[in-house]
Amino acid sequence: MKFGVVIFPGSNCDYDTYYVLKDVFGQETSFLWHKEHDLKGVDCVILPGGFSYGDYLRSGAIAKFSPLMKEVIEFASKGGLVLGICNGFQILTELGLLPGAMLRNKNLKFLCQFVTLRLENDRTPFTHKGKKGNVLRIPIAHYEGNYFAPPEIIKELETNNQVVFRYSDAQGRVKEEANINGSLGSIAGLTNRKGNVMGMMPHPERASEALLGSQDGRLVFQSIIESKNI
Amino acid sequence: MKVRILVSYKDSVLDPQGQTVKNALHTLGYNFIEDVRQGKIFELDLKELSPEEVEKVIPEISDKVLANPIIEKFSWQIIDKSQTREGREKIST
Amino acid sequence: MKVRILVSYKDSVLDPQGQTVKNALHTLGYNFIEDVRQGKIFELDLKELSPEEVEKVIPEISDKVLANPIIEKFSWQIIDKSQTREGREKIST
Amino acid sequence: MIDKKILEEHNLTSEEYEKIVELIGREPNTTELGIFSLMWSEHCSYKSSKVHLKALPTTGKNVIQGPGENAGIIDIGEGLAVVFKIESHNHPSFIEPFQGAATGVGGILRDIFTMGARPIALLDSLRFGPLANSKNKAIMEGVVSGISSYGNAIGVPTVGGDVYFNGCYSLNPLVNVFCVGIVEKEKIFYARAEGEGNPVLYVGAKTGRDGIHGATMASAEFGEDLEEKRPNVQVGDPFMEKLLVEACLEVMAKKLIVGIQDMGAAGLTCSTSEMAAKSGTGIEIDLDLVPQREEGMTPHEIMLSESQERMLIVAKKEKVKEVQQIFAKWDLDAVHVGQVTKGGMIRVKANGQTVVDLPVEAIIDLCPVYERELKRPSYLESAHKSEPIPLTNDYNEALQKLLSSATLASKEWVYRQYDHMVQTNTCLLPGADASVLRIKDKKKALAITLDGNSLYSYLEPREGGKIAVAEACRNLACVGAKPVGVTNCLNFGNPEKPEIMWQFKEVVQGIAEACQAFDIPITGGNVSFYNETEGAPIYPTPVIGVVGILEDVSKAVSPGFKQEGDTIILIGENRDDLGASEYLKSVLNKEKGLPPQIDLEEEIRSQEFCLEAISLGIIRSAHDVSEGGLAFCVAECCFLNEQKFGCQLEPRDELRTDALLFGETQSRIVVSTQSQNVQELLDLAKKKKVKASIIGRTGGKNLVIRHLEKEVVDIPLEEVRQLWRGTLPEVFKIK
Ligand SMILES: Nc1ncnc2c1ncn2[C@@H]1O[C@H](COP(=O)(O)OP(=O)(O)O)[C@@H](O)[C@H]1O
Ligand SMILES: [Mg+2]
Repeated sequence: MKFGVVIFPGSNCDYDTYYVLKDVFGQETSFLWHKEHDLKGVDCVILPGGFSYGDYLRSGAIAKFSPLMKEVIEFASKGGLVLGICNGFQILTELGLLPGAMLRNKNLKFLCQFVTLRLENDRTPFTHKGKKGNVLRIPIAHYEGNYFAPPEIIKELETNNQVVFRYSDAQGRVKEEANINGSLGSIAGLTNRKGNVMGMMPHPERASEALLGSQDGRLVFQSIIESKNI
Repeated sequence: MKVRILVSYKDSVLDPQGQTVKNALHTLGYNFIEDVRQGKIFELDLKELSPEEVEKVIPEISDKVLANPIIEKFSWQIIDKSQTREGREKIST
Repeated sequence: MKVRILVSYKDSVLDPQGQTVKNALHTLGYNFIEDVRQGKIFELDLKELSPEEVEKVIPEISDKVLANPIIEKFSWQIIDKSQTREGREKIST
Repeated sequence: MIDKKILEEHNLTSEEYEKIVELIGREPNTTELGIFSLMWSEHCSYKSSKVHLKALPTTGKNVIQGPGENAGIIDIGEGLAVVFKIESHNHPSFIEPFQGAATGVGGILRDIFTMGARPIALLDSLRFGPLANSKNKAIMEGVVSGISSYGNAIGVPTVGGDVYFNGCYSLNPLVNVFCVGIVEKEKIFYARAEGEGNPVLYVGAKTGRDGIHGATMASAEFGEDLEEKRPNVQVGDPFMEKLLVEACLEVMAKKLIVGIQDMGAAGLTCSTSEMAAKSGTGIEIDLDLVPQREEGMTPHEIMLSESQERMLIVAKKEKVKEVQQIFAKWDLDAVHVGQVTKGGMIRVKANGQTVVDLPVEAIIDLCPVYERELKRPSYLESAHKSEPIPLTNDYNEALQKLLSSATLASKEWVYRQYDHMVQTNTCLLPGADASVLRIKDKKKALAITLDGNSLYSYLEPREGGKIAVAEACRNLACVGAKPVGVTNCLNFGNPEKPEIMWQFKEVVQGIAEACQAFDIPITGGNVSFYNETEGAPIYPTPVIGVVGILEDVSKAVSPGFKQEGDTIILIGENRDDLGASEYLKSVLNKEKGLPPQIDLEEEIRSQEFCLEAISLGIIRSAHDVSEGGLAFCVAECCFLNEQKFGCQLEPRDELRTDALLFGETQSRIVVSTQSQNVQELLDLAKKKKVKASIIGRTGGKNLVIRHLEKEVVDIPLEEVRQLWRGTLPEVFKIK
């Protein structure tokens, strides 16, 4: 599997993601500079976390105009795998590759902490190594992660089984107290209709090594790596 | 010329920032304030454009860049001094 | 009644947000835009107040709560329908 | 004509002015006077503190760079070095909490990456007035979000810090920010302007009328004229800084430049003259070429502007194009504004005219140095006078009060606003005694901590200085790390007052003594004087930052108990040390008494014991006893275990119960261990000549303490944990 990690000028989880793919999983991984038009023949594009353009306007609002995004849209439309993590998720919604938008966290503060998530859909290329109902412990770190979409879109997401992760308590119960940032439907991650584009607010690259306190994020990368078999 | 673009959440979207401001004002005793909505404002300095150009370009910029149409609405005005005075604009120093 | 308060950085203060937006607009080819300043806007719904009360209370609120007078300035206007039309306000949908 | 009033505005005395005239052989023009005003200000010149700072040990076999550069550097082996420094941003944070704190973060980051190092961690030491006052609350809220906005955006994790509350900080909050970076030894860069004819490049944000006289502001008390000083606050642009970090590290890694310096306090003035001074050269620049944000700026304004996110680079002559290409890739301009010259002069042109023509030496090296008057303050006598401390009969209540005092309550509300995990190196998250950061692909790790109890320093400055160092090192020992270098931020009142100067001298002596005992060098620091508003000074507040090395990252120990049924052992001795304690302060409302006296030999033995026990793998948790005493320490060990069990303690000391529970005797560490390791641990203690006593066992739903045959504390753990965790969120609840 060949991975490409996109670097925007303000990306700051680019190297973290690269390190996990390359050094922890031993995958062929390259950086993709946002100003270029070359996806270097990768099989999976990752839009990493960070503050792509400082995020002064809205997270991801300016990154969507980066030259490379043309190629990413085309790649996605042909079924290529695209994963957006945190700011990457925000960019995917701005690009229209995923529905909805992000509001500020309900407590109006940046939140950095481990959260628990319930895996809702184990039939995506990003999660097929897990089982529906699995509870994952993965950190979040964002200010604008409060997922919003109009009711009809939410309904569609549910009907099509596009919701992949929801914030839950440690037992996997989805409830308002566990919905840390106020997201509609407690949505923490979702795919597009076709299932080849996923966005998630939690950072799986921060939970892929025992030393960092959790390895639950490996599920996502392992699934992608083995996705050719599904 | 100067154009002012106002971007704010659609009425159907909750505005916790506005709520927080309202509560802060109530705590200070300004109870006659019934609601607060918070938004963003952009003041653009432009080369002189024709009215038609402005009509075209400002909504375009707003839709594409300044506002996210899923959650936000925008409105805009050309600012000229006389109107501003009418609007009872005051600059604190 | 409705009052709109605009809060933005004083002219001498760096406005990184406005700069970033300007750069983005230039990249997109909107080169006729010479400057962008970004600010905040608060729309207040109030109980009906006398003009004198408004004159007193709005600057007070702005100074105390909405703006930090050290780096920000504010301006305000009473919004009424007719003026808004005059101001060529447009709501996108 | 330069008159008294003008000198006053420039914070210069008439003697200082005469010296300037003598040094340059003529009267300075106003731009030049402005330059002297800044460079000879307390903030830039250390004119009052220099004589005392000499006492600090600054050398050692691993010191690559001691005080004097942008940051200190310590060799950590395997070709790597750690670069670190602490800075205060107190005055700006009072005036504009959000931007003041944010730009403080921006400034210290530049100090680190100008040395060629990638910043890997930030820590923040914060001091506020009581939160019952809404102004203090707003300051704290603004400061924390300011730090978070800058550090998070730029992608450097804020991994720790401390927060104390005291009335003395009400109109004088302290915001000290500590940054750590890592660099390969042969890639270290210095602020040098070498090579006659080498081009001087300006990069980063445009120059505006920001913070003109910021350094002079930090060198004067706040009085009635506060309002006028207000416009000196700048707005930070972390996105710009992120671009600068990446671009600067790239040109440094490619060895395209000779030297680099950030433009912080005193902006262009400071960067040009310091770079030239260090290389024995001169610099010539043309202000017409300097990118400007506003029209009509005078040379004076451009030279003194403190606009953020700017760097000055001396490039290799033949590499200018390449440097500019790299900056362009990051959407930045690198503007050629001047060159390095021979002969030690700073020469500035504007509109074709020479507006500054000064010898570098006069600006930097020949600045006056003062040995100010010292006087032991009179408050000490009454504060030390012993008076009976009333015994309480409800220790449950006393402990609950302590736990929910803002100083001791959980700081999760603060650190969860900070991205403390970005860069994926943080192995021990905030909440532990020290933060542990792995170094990717290496076995060893860094441990970092900050400390400084100003109540101790107020009541006995020398002891306070010693304890600050000792406690910071103890925090490192608790996670298993050995200290390798120290930086310090000394926050004091007005040095022109003999009492303040005495406090300063005493604290510095204490720090020096402790560093000598631990045999660790001080590689730099920062002095912040004039922390007074309308004549009321803060308590003397030394903040000590220590960096340590953990030889094997997999052995890091955290403070939380690990399993029910483990044995709890106290290292060190409980004594009757209630003076200057948090208990006296927050439960009995007294800030009095003598702080605990520290025996540095005993301290070192305790720490060495702890380190060895951790490397042998025979302890499961370790937490030092500090503010709040033994009872609070043990409560925290319970709170920090994820299974939420309690413990039962029965210490056997013949002591007043309040002193046993809440006294702050130094050199104590609470550890827990499995029963099969108890004997080995006790044997090791004997060998290391430290006192170790079994004081209890983990488990149960309650926190229970028996003393002198009585159950003195018995409370449901979950209840007090909620109290401890909930205190700050309750204060800042969105209503
Ligand atoms: N301002 C802050 N920023 C980040 N972390 C903080 C801050 N204040 C406290 N913490 C974290 O909370 C924990 C407890 O702090 P403190 O009580 O000062 O510890 P100690 O007394 O052991 O030094 C530490 O892990 C510290 O890093
Ligand atoms: Mg500690």
